[in-house]
Amino acid sequence: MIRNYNIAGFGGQGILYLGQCLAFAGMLSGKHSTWIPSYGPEMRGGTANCMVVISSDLIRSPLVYSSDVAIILNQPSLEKYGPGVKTGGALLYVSELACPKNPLNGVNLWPIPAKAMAEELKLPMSMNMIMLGALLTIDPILSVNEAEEAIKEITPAHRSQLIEMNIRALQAGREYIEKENLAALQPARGRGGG
Amino acid sequence: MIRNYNIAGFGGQGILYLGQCLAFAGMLSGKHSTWIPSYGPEMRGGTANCMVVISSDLIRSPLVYSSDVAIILNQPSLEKYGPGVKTGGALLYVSELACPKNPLNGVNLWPIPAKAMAEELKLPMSMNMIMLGALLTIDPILSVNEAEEAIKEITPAHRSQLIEMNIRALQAGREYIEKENLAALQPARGRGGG
Amino acid sequence: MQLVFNKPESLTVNPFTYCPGCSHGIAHRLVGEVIDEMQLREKIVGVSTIGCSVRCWRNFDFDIVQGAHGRGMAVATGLKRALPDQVIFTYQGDGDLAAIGMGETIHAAVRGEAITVVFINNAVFGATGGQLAPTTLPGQWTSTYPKGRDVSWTGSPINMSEILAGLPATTYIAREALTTPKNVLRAKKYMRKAFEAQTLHGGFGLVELLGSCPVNLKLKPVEALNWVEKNMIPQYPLGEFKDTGKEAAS
Amino acid sequence: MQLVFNKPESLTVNPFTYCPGCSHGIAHRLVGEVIDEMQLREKIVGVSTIGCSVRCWRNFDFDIVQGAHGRGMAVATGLKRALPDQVIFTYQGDGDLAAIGMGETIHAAVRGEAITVVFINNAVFGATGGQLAPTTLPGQWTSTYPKGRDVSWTGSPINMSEILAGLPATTYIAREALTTPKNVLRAKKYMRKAFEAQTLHGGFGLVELLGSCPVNLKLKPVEALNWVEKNMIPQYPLGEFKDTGKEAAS
Amino acid sequence: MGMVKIDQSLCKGCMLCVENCSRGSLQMSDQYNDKGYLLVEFSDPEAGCNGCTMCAVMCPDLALSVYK
Amino acid sequence: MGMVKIDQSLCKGCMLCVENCSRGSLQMSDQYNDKGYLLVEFSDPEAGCNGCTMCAVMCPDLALSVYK
Amino acid sequence: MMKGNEAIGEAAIRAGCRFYFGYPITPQNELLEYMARKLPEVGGCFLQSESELAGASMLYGAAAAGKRVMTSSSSPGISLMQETVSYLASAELPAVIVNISRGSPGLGRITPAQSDYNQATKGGGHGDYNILVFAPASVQEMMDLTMLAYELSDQYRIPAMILGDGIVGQMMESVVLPEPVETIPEKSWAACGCQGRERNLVISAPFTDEDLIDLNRRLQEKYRVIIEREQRAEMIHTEDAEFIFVAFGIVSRLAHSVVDSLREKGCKVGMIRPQTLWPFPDDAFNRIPRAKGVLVVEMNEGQMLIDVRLALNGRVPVRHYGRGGGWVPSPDSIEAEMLKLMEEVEKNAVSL
Amino acid sequence: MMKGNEAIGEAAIRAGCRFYFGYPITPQNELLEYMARKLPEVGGCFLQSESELAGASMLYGAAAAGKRVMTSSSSPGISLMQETVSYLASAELPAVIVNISRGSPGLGRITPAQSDYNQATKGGGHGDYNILVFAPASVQEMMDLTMLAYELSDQYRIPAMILGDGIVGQMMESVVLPEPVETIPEKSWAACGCQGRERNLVISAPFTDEDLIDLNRRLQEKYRVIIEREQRAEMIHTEDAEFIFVAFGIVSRLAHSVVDSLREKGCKVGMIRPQTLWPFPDDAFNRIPRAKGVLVVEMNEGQMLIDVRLALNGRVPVRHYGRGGGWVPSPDSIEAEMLKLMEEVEKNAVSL
Ligand SMILES: Cc1ncc(C[n+]2csc(CCOP(=O)(O)OP(=O)(O)O)c2C)c(N)n1
Ligand SMILES: Cc1ncc(C[n+]2csc(CCOP(=O)(O)OP(=O)(O)O)c2C)c(N)n1
Ligand code: SF4
Ligand code: SF4
Ligand code: SF4
Ligand code: SF4
Ligand code: SF4
Ligand code: SF4
Ligand SMILES: [Mg+2]
Ligand SMILES: [Mg+2]
Repeated sequence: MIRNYNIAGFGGQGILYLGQCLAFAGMLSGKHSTWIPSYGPEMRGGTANCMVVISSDLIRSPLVYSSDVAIILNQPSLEKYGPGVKTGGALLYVSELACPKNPLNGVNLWPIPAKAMAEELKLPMSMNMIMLGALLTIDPILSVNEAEEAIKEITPAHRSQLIEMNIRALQAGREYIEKENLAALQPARGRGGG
Repeated sequence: MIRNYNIAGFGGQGILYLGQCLAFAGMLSGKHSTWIPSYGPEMRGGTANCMVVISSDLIRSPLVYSSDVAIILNQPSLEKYGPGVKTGGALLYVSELACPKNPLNGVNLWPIPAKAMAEELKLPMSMNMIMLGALLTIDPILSVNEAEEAIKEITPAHRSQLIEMNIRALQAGREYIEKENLAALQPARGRGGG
Repeated sequence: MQLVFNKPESLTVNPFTYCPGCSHGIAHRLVGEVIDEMQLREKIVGVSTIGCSVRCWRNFDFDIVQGAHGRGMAVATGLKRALPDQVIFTYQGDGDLAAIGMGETIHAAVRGEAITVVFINNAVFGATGGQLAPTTLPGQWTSTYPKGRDVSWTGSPINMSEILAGLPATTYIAREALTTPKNVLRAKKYMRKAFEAQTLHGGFGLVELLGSCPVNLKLKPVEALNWVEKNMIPQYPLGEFKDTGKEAAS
Repeated sequence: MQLVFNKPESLTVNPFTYCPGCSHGIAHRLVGEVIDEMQLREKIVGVSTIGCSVRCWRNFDFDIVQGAHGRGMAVATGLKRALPDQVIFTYQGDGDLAAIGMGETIHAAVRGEAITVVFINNAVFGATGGQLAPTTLPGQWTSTYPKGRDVSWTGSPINMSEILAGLPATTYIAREALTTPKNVLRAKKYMRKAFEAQTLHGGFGLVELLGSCPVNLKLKPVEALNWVEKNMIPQYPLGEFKDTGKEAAS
Repeated sequence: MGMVKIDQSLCKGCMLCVENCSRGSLQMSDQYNDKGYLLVEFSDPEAGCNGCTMCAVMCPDLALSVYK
Repeated sequence: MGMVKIDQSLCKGCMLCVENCSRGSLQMSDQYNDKGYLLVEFSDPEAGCNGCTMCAVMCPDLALSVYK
Repeated sequence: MMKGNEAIGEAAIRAGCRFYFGYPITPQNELLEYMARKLPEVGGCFLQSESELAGASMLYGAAAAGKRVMTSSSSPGISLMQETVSYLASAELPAVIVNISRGSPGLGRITPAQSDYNQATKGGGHGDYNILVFAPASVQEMMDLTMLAYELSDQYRIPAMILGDGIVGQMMESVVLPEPVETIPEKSWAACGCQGRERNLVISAPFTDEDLIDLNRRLQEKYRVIIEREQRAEMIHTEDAEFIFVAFGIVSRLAHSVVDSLREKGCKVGMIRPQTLWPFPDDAFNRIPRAKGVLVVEMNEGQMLIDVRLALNGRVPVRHYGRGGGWVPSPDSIEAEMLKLMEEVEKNAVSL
Repeated sequence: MMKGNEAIGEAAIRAGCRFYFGYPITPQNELLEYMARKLPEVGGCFLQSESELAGASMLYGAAAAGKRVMTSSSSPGISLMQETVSYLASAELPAVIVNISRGSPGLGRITPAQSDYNQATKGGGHGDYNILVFAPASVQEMMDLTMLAYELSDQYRIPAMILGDGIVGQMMESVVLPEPVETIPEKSWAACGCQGRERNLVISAPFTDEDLIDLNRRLQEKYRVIIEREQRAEMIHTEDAEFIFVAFGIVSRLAHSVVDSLREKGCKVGMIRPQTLWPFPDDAFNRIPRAKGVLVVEMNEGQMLIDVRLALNGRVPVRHYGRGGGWVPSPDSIEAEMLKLMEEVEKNAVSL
């Protein structure tokens, strides 16, 4: 089992945190995982992205060249990372902020109205966790529980309020997929070891 | 024709200048010549020395390993450079300031009372030029005239007084050897190309 | 209706790449305006130094030389000695000018190099993510002293303008804050005088601009400027510290 | 008869390798005497820096660390932070402390490092043969400005003691000249206070000693000291510039 | 009477212009630009803008041109 | 009554001691040491030396020991 | 899970390092900031220096006092330290220096690169000296090689460098934390006050010409011992490999994935992964009995290539695949380069 | 007659250099002081900088203005310049840097040495860059190669280094003065005020990642051209030589005297004397048809040795004779080493 993820959006959307939760959850589930930011002068706004790999075997490359899954939180990122999703892979995107403009053949598209959902939760900064909750429901190589543990692990204890909010958003993402009764993702086909 | 010289004494005795006059004179006579100081923190007193090579052919090594001629202005230098004179070579030294303590076989010894001579000339700083005058009389591969030209060349014009004094001392060295009617030096035998 | 405010000629059309609310943008514009007004665009060479503003050559529309971190004034010295008839200025942050570049800064000022220095003091290393600068305030949070600057461990903030004004060969030294329109307009006046120290008096002119780095202060831009007003100005008093040109004239 | 003057314990038997009449010898002896009197020999670490005195470890009979040119105060900072209970001092020339080492000097003083600095100002780079130092006097001959220092080209001499005294975190700063027995004895008193700034007050202490480099002044030793009296002291006034220890005590 | 034009591609929504307009002629909009910044807008219902340029003086991104 | 001993191997003939002795108890000799330095000598015919140590205070080469 | 840069910091603390001096520069600030947070907690000293020069000299001072010390920077900052590195080597001071290097030359960019290999291994500073150079390829190795760096640095009194890049520095991976070092070896040579003993001197300026030549002789003897004993490399399928990658750091992981995929396709490929760059694992190149071709892959324009060619001395054809300035090879392109080499070698074999 | 250090200064002035910035250090002060005396006479600028770092950056500034410039130092000071050298290379600025190197590492001593070969030729600074490196062996060459350094430095927009040692720097020898350069090539890229043209940028920090990789590609292409065209070496009796010395700078003169004396004894020896160290004269090593053994003699612990081994790639046995730290080989000892090599090779030949 191996999953390569590209996660991308604007700076400030919690992209790196999303990736870290995912990678930590991978580790907590007993798998190998790596996380790497596209470090750069992101602090200046603009785009942010990171790469995550989760695998039952030792991970060779932490760099993701073509992804099994892309999680996209804005339009420029969709244009950049959409084409890199493997045939059979999944593209999750915030449907209010991004929309595929070109055909992406053989890729499973998962538009998620995370913006509206976040507003509904009154947690405008929680789109990232909604997307994560959705992801782990679509492709349950990890459980949402493990993601909750990961959130607790990486959030400083004195920010326990944040933990609770993040978990709520995570659940909202899970529920959205479950409620809509959307089919589970077919694991990506493509080169495994990449 | 090649001559390797070691010239040594105390800092302040004009050792480097002596060597430069010699090297310049060599050049003015149409030969090749090199000069090299033992650069170091000499300015702190202590010893000063330089190496000169004069040759009718291109000079390979400007470093003198064993010398055809050593010109010595103090006792420590005699002890250091005396043993390096080749068999058949010449060792000129200021007889009031240095005296060979160990046998120097096969070396022609030229004690020169340069200190007394300098005092007599009322030019206490001129031992170096006296030694040069003596040298060029003993081993006339260059003429004392060429040395005079060299002195004029390397002494700044505004110090013409110095030029004149140096030439007087040079002449005194020449006269000493001539007056004493000392035999001309046998050219050093030994490895030529060293 | 008439256009009463627009981009200066001496700036390119490239957008600034600074964070929202960053004072570098205002400072850049002032440089452009002063160079426009003094008609120096074709005879100026700017020295870009290392900090968030390292790629200011994207925005300044004139000749630029970008040198190593902290060596801005040495690069400017080389340029000015080579081009005595041109106008040379450096654009430097507090890390560049006062941390790694302290030696070059003091020595250029000691020599009284005929250069102009635009010095952006934002009390932090912006480019590298908010570490302690020599100008960081006591108690101020930085990523390398997350408990706040403890002056008994790291020393007190350095007031560069005061130190430089104390050196005999400097000509013009002033400090202003980019916090309010009034201050910004005064900053422009001072900046012009810092250039005139060079063009009229052949001397060393420096204008220190207190600005904000909202990202590393972890404040909204408006709050960040309030913070500068409230906290930086008491440590770094505003005004002209030296103006020997004036003295010479009067 | 009783021996009333002899070599201090803190010096080795090795002779000094300085030129005849060089002030480094006197300064070394004073260091030895002060360390003897304060009984610091076994708890001191000296930092030898680069200049004629680089091999002062031949003469100082205690632990010595020799660092790179100009970095004396940074080396001392590392030592002091590592050994807060020991006494750390640097011995630095004007080239080392004020030319290449300017940045380290200012920053160590800004931090108020608890170290002591023995600063030998002989107005020249001695070790390399008489080039311009930051402290060279206007008009003074040097091998790099054989027509004399032209302040319009190279700037004016730097008065380090005054600059350092102006920084908030320094504790003790004084200047004396090694020109007469009286001055030498006063220099020793100041040096002791510079050490006490560290040992009693945990602060930064510096004593600047005006000395002569007869060889590079091209003067006889006696004349060279007269030159220091006549020319250096007007530029570098003697006295104690700062003594916050005293203030704290009183 | 003044008027301010906003270059939406340059504005980063820092609010410095809004803060420094004494006439209340600038507000935050609910529009984002391509880079994800919330944009400011010139809405001057009471025609208070006098073209004083204070907003532009404080704008760090040269997003404003002022007409008078 | 004082007395000064000179370590001839250390003296460099700089004359600073001579210059600073108010009693005229030190003079240059005409002796050179091994390093070629002209040496100073303690000759105190009028026994003026009072052991004040001023000579030693100025000697840059620790060549003098003073007795009193 | 931990970031690579932080893993170095944690390992340093576990190795007993209590003194960190350094100046910010991307992409290694996480290390600096980790030390800033953690050292005070263990009674250590974190001091942000005014420059890399000052930081390196503070390191020099604290190392001279006998402490375990660290500084870190990235390419331009490391260049500024070269004089002091030469001093550290000549004063025989143990110290650990981290270079999370970046796209160069000049200011460059913070993209990953391996372009400081020559500087690290051949002496960027002046003189004939060497320092230990370690090349971690994972966050775990960031820790393990840092621990080793302290041990060997002390043992041989030689500075050591951890040479990484932004990818290994910024990535997170899970790690097994090494046991803290209990006792740090006594340093009888340290300059810390001479109570109860002869004085100690930590110097870089011998008194006589002969002393300096002797120092060099002693250094070279030490280096010979280190070269003999301390070479480290991971050998991957080298017993039967006909075509061999040589790669270090992050690139070795990309190449490893290509080894896997080519092996799957039945190609007899393998890899030598140097973990020490100095001493370079020359011996490893004597243990590739079936090698017909070697492909050096690095994120530079051919620096380790030199050492590989020297190790092989013409015995096996060597090709290079790499670029400088922040370029990262993709596994696909690495595979393509290897296939090209294979083809070339087979063709030549036929034509011979 | 002139001192080597002064000859460099005179040549620089004749090449049109009018800007010198530098900081004193032995054994190159004669150059600094020569420029101090002479530049004002020709309307040039001599400025003693507060440090080597500042001096190198002043050089950078004046070079960016399009002027012919010089700085000089000796080993530790050159180490301090490594960051800026990398900047010069990346900004593609012509500039001449002189290293009259000394016994190292650390502060070392002012004795002659060739221990900065690696630093000069393999990039002491960070990143994949090269600079031209010239190795004069006589005072005449101090002049001639300095003239050439300015020419090529301008032509290729690449920094150049004159690498000497205290012996060639301090010795006097007679010289033929080269003709002053009349016209210096226009520098359309210089930053000197943009009147009448588009603005010029002299920068070391490309805007995008791709720009930096492109810069590296461009630099490497330039380097390839230089390697092809600008190798220089003197070949001494190499046509028929069986045993060949390789030596540069002052050592080559000592070795040359040994060539003479061994030839007198009937031994077929010769010498390759690299005049450019970068580009290294690889081609010369293809023109030694009868070589059975090569002896590299250098005043270091084996630095040029690497380039010789790479050039020969195992074709001919290579031995090294050298030490660091200010050691100078005597002609006798060089001869003895060569005789040892000859014997060794002949013995092996028999045993094969
Ligand atoms: C030699 C070197 N050291 C460190 C850095 C990393 N660095 C880049 S900018 C900077 C400091 C920036 O602070 P400042 O000058 O205050 O500018 P700001 O970003 O705050 O405007 C540092 C340390 C570098 N590029 N080069
Ligand atoms: C990096 C470096 N640059 C230059 C030098 C050469 N150098 C040695 S000492 C010195 C200056 C000495 O002057 P100062 O500090 O005043 O000491 P003094 O000899 O006058 O006592 C210089 C430039 C060096 N050793 N290292
Ligand atoms: S980090 Fe700070 S200084 Fe840099 S661009 Fe952002 S706000 Fe401005
Ligand atoms: S050169 Fe000057 S400072 Fe150095 S030892 Fe001689 S007199 Fe003293
Ligand atoms: S010009 Fe003046 S009044 Fe008009 S919007 Fe701007 S600040 Fe407000
Ligand atoms: S000040 Fe400029 S960038 Fe900021 S919100 Fe107003 S227009 Fe936009
Ligand atoms: S002790 Fe005093 S009186 Fe005696 S010689 Fe010395 S200075 Fe003169
Ligand atoms: S002061 Fe000392 S060194 Fe100088 S002459 Fe007197 S005894 Fe000799
Ligand atoms: Mg700043
Ligand atoms: Mg001095």
